[in-house]
Amino acid sequence: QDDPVRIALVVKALGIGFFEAAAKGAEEAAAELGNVEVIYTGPTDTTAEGQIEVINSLIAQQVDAIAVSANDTDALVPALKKAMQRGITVISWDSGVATEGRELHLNPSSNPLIGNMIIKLAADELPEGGQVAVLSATTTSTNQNIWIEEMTKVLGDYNGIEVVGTVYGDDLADKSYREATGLMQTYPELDAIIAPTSVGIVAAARAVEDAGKVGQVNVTGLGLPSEMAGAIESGASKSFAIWNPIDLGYSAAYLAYQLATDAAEATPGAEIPMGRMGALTLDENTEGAMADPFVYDASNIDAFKDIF
Amino acid sequence: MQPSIASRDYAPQTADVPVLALSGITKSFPGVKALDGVSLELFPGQVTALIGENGAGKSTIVKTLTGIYQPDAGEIRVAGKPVRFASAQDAARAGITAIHQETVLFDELTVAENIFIGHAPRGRFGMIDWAEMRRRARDILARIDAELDPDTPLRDLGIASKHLVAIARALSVDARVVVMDEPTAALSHKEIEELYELVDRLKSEGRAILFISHKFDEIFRIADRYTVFRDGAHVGSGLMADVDEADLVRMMVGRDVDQIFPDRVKSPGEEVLKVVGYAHPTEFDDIGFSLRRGEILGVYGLVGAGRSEVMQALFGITRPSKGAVKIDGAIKVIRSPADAVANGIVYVPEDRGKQGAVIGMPIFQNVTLPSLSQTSHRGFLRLAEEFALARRYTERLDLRAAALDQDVGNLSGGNQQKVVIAKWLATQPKVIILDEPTKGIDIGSKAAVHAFMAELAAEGLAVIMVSSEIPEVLGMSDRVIVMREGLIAAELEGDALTPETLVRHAAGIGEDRP
Amino acid sequence: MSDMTARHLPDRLQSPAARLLQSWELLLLGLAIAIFIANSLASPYFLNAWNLSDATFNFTEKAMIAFAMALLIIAGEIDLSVAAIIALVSTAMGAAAAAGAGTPLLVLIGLGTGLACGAFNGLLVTRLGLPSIVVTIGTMSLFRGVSFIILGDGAYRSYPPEFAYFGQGYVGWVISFEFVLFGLCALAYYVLLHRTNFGRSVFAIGNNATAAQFSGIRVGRVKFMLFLLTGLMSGVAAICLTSRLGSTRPSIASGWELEVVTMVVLGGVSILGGSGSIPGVVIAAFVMGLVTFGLGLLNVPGIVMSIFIGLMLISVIAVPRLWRMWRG
Amino acid sequence: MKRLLTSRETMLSGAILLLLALTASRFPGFIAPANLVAVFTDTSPLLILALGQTVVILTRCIDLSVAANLALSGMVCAMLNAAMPGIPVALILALAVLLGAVMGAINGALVWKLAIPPIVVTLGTMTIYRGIIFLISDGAWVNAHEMSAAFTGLPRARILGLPVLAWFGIASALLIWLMVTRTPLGRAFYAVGGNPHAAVYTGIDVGRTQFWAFTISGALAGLAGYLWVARYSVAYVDIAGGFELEVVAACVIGGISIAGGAGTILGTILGALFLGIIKNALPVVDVSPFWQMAISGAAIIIAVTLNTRSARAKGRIILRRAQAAQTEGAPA
Ligand SMILES: Nc1ncnc2c1ncn2[C@@H]1O[C@H](COP(=O)(O)OP(=O)(O)OP(=O)(O)O)[C@@H](O)[C@H]1O
Ligand SMILES: Nc1ncnc2c1ncn2[C@@H]1O[C@H](COP(=O)(O)OP(=O)(O)OP(=O)(O)O)[C@@H](O)[C@H]1O
Ligand SMILES: [Mg+2]
Ligand SMILES: [Mg+2]
Repeated sequence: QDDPVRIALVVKALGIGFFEAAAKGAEEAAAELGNVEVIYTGPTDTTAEGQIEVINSLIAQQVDAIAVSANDTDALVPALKKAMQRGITVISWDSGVATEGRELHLNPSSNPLIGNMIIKLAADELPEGGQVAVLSATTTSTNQNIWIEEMTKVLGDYNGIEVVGTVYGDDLADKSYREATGLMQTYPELDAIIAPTSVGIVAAARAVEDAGKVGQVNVTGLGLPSEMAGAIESGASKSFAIWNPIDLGYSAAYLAYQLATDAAEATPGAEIPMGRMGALTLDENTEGAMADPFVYDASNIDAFKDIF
Repeated sequence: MQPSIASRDYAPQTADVPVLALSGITKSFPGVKALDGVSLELFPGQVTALIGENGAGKSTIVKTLTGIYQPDAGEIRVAGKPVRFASAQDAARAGITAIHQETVLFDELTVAENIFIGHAPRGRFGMIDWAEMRRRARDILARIDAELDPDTPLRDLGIASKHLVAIARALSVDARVVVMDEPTAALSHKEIEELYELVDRLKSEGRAILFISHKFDEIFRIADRYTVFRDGAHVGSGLMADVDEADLVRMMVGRDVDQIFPDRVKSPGEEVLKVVGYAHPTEFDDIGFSLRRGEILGVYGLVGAGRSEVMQALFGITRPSKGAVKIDGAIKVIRSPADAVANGIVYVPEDRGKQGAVIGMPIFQNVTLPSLSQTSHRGFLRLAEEFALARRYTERLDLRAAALDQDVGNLSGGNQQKVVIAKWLATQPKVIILDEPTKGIDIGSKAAVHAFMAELAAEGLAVIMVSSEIPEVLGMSDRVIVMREGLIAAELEGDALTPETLVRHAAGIGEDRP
Repeated sequence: MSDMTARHLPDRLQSPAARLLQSWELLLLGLAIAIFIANSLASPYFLNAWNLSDATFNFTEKAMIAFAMALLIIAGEIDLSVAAIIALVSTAMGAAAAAGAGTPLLVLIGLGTGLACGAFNGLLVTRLGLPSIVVTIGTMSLFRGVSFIILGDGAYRSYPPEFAYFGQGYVGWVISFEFVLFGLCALAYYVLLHRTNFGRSVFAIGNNATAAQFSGIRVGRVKFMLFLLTGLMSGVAAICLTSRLGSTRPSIASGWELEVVTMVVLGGVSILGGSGSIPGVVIAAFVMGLVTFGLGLLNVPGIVMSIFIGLMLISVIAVPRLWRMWRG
Repeated sequence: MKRLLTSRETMLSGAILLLLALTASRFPGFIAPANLVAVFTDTSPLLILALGQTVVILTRCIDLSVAANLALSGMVCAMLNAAMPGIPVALILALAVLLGAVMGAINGALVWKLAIPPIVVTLGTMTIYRGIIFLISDGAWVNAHEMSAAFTGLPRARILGLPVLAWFGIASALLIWLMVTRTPLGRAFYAVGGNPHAAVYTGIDVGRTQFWAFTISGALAGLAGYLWVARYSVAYVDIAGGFELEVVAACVIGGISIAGGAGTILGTILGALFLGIIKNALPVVDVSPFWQMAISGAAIIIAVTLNTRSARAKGRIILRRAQAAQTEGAPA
């Protein structure tokens, strides 16, 4: 038997439920492909410097492919370029890096779709219109920034919805909580908080419960069923969306394998198979979207909360 | 609750059985044997004076019998029973209390707390009873006639008041043995008289008192017995009635006093330093004097008279608010010690450990520290030159050390002092200021320092010597300035230089002990 | 010993060679070699010139700051704002680059900003007499805070192509520019600390600042210079790091201050001041680099590596003391 | 009277009132009682840690491991609750305090018995304690739905209109204040930090006193660990990352001298409130969150400058006229 194909799944930080689920998906892909070893790794805090150290040690181990969800669009580029020079396949997934730092980028969903989805979830509960605010992750997270941008573009489609402010919880539970509390004070008429981050949405739901504003302020955005089950139950959140991180990890690993084994090439317009998830079509930026986000609410949360 | 001091009476005990007896006590520090098999006995209702030169080991025995140091060998007996003190609190529980030579006080705490820390009165749940503590503090302060508010933070007090607090602290324990290590050093005349009364009162209550002082008038005034230490050894003890001052001095020093100072030919040269109208907002005022080449100027005063402060201002440590310094006739501005050294003024400080030697650095680096520009080349060190320079001056001072790269911290006090002096001589200064140059150094080194001072003066260096020891001042100086409370009280020369005049001007009183 | 009555004082009790044999640095070197051997046994990828070269990036920038920090700590002060200085310097350079500045100008701006930050710390400590640990906890928030004010959620990424050389360039074969710079800095700081008058006064101040002042050393001035040097080296590190990352965000280099201090203390510099050496810090840098790289090759998470570093930090001081207590 | 007016505490209270007034002028709702309660509640974990840190700093030490201690205690509580939801919360709370105290005691023992400088000890244990969280949790988060309602409910339950979290803050402050002012150990903290040399003369064991300071700091960190995890209903490796310096900053702003032996518990409370109010006010007034860091940095520098200025020694008083002038100023 040949040496296994070693695929490194580099995440923003170890220990985040979302990424743990993605790792499960990657293992699933590995099992399906056979003779694939998945190295699940990442820094312990969400810094670019930490990811670079991890990437350097992966280069040294001469892994076959690196699939990274980046803490910083630009800062990883030099390290990833070096990896590609040493013959390593590099793709980004979830949170992307600049085009020159990777062969392709796998978006969990299309950015316009997500941008539309998060505002729609809020608007659907507000037929009369109302005030919404955004609680994001760090000021530097690539994907959050893009989604908020996309959301702003389609804002006109939702009558009477006004985005009153954007704050940053830095993906820290305590800071997100405090920012959410601040939002409710600053805007007493606030109707919804949109948190397109799994840490922020949980903290915001907590803050709403503690402020006794369940029913008045609806928390929505992107979150994990396992972490949001409580908030749905209490009513702090009516619904939220997420793509399946297991599918995402599965697809990332599958794509990395295709490129590493030269079974496919990442060129604009290419269609690269990703097993049970179908195929990824690359646009002119060699980016592609995996699937539509899926909406969770009281009707289906119990089926998913123990899965991811 | 502990009864306050007057409530218990020890008088019934017979006076010839010691209440506290130490025997064969030995205590060594790295490089020094501070105590070598000494013994000491204290009797109820009597004052025992402990006499000895600086560094004789007096404070060390005090720390041993109050549980701060544990002796290497020897035995302590309280009322005949052998005891071991693991901490100061053990000793206090055995009824031994002390006014230590160093101020053992806490600036951030109040007067009342400073008196009671470690044995504060407790109320409910073992909590400190502040009201009771204040009340008792007020009582004790009243007993020693100290007009202090128990709630004043200690940092707001002057040195004399702090000393009263230290005395009050010692009295806050119901003690059968009260130790006083140079208690009068920082007190004024009136306060000293009050202390004497207090000692008499304690005596009459049957307490045993150990009284340490360098002042013979005090010792003859209040002591019943004496014990003399020399170089960490016990050299004699007995009843005060059986000895006179000369006997005690002989025991202390081991030879006749007037022999220890070198003979000097006085031949002052031209004026090198002139100080005019030096003043500081809180420390000193109107200081003026001049100094000539080859001269030794003594500066005498009681502790706290402000001598060190004037000298440190001359050396650029503190900045005077008024006044001028002329060196060789030209006005110089001295803003830092570096300026002073550049202008040929150097200062051997009183506090050797903190300000003199850089402990932790080798001898040769200490010596060359202010002279690096001489031994280095364009800012780069040249070790060979450094060793040569250091050797030149340390050998001249007869430094006793194992090697030049030894840490100065391992040297004895006297040898550390030599390193500091060597450091300054290496800069080839014009004026050298020595602040208490023989404080706490042994007799051999002391004589060497004196001889050396004479030698320096003979070579044309101008010397200022700050000293609290009258024999030293008289034996070494050509001229003496006496300071009192930050002012110059007198400038004395020739026949006017007698112990009586010095003391009179220093204390600001008309008459001295008969 | 002090009772010896020799009139001629020998220079040294022990030859320099004997002293070296008992030194901390040698012990640390032994540790470094042991880790090196352990790494080469544990991972087949370790003994590879390119990999080792890559590994040096894990410590070169921090070590450059550590050299200046070592002097500062030896002098009895500390600077916790170094990582924040990196952020501010990087932001200043980013802004200049965005305005079209060329590489030489960027370097000047970087060094200048570093010096200015160091001067600010130095003035607060030496002029106002404030404790450096508190001052630099304050400036640590202040400097990075200014960087956040300027950049907000943005990033600077338009650096000129030549600028990439500092963090990504190679002088020859596997020898990176950063590594060469690290070596030169090590040499320069070795000479400065151990071979010059200035270095001597740093030791004197750290052992006893009062006595040093009483010996005619301009204590305030020396300390101020040390803060300047630390600021300057943070500037140098910021240039390298920014060049290596190719972009600037305000969160750059967060948490580095404690890693730098750890490196210095591991190198045998007494946190209480007065002793330490540059070779010690150099070896400590290698030790930390080797440990993190070696464990990284085994895909051990960074936080587990930090347990090793924390244990080393305590045990290098504790073990000798325990040993002495146990024997005596 | 004059002393009261110029004291650090009065100045700091003035600064806090000014801050509140400024905030209220932009956003009146901020000083509504309910919101002030919320602000105080939010500040309580910082306050609890700062109280412990105060005790440590008073003894001339520093504890950089408090945040890591908090995180580890919190994680243990959360994992325990997730694994065995039946364990009563009171028991978990006691365990958190105990665990924190043990971690503090380890710091203290290293300082006391091996005389390792406190900053080195706690720099080391800070990384070690954090690392242990990763080892025991495998890096995984413990989330709200894994915790029992009792576990997450305690800090937010209200007694007399105040959340229990705030009560814990108040109780800790009272307890530490009582200890520091009314017990021999508390006074020993001042003695040891103010003049360690002299402390020996009064029979105080310097090392042992420092050991207790670390243990108390650790116990409070453990308590804060449970409260934090329960309040935010989440536990992971990085919670309260970098919080140790904020805690030190609160002490410093409150006038606790980093050189030891000086400062009051009231000062610490005000220092923590000052930082807490800034943190809570910035999001509601229209100051960009990006200013927050710079503002708290500037506040630290200004506070320490003022504190050090007022504490600066003015030189000895030898001259009679200077002495007279001084006794006039001080109350007799
Ligand atoms: N902690 C210490 N470490 C090292 N040496 C010490 C220590 N304490 C005292 N010594 C040394 O022990 C000797 C005796 O000192 P001690 O303080 O007992 O003298 P003393 O008789 O009280 O002098 P003085 O009259 O100046 O107070 C001196 O040589 C001193 O330097
Ligand atoms: N106000 C004070 N508070 C605390 N300690 C003091 C104070 N004044 C003096 N001391 C300490 O007491 C000791 C002796 O004091 P001082 O320096 O005044 O003695 P001195 O040098 O003999 O007097 P002079 O000022 O005449 O030189 C020194 O160690 C000094 O630090
Ligand atoms: Mg003495
Ligand atoms: Mg003096």
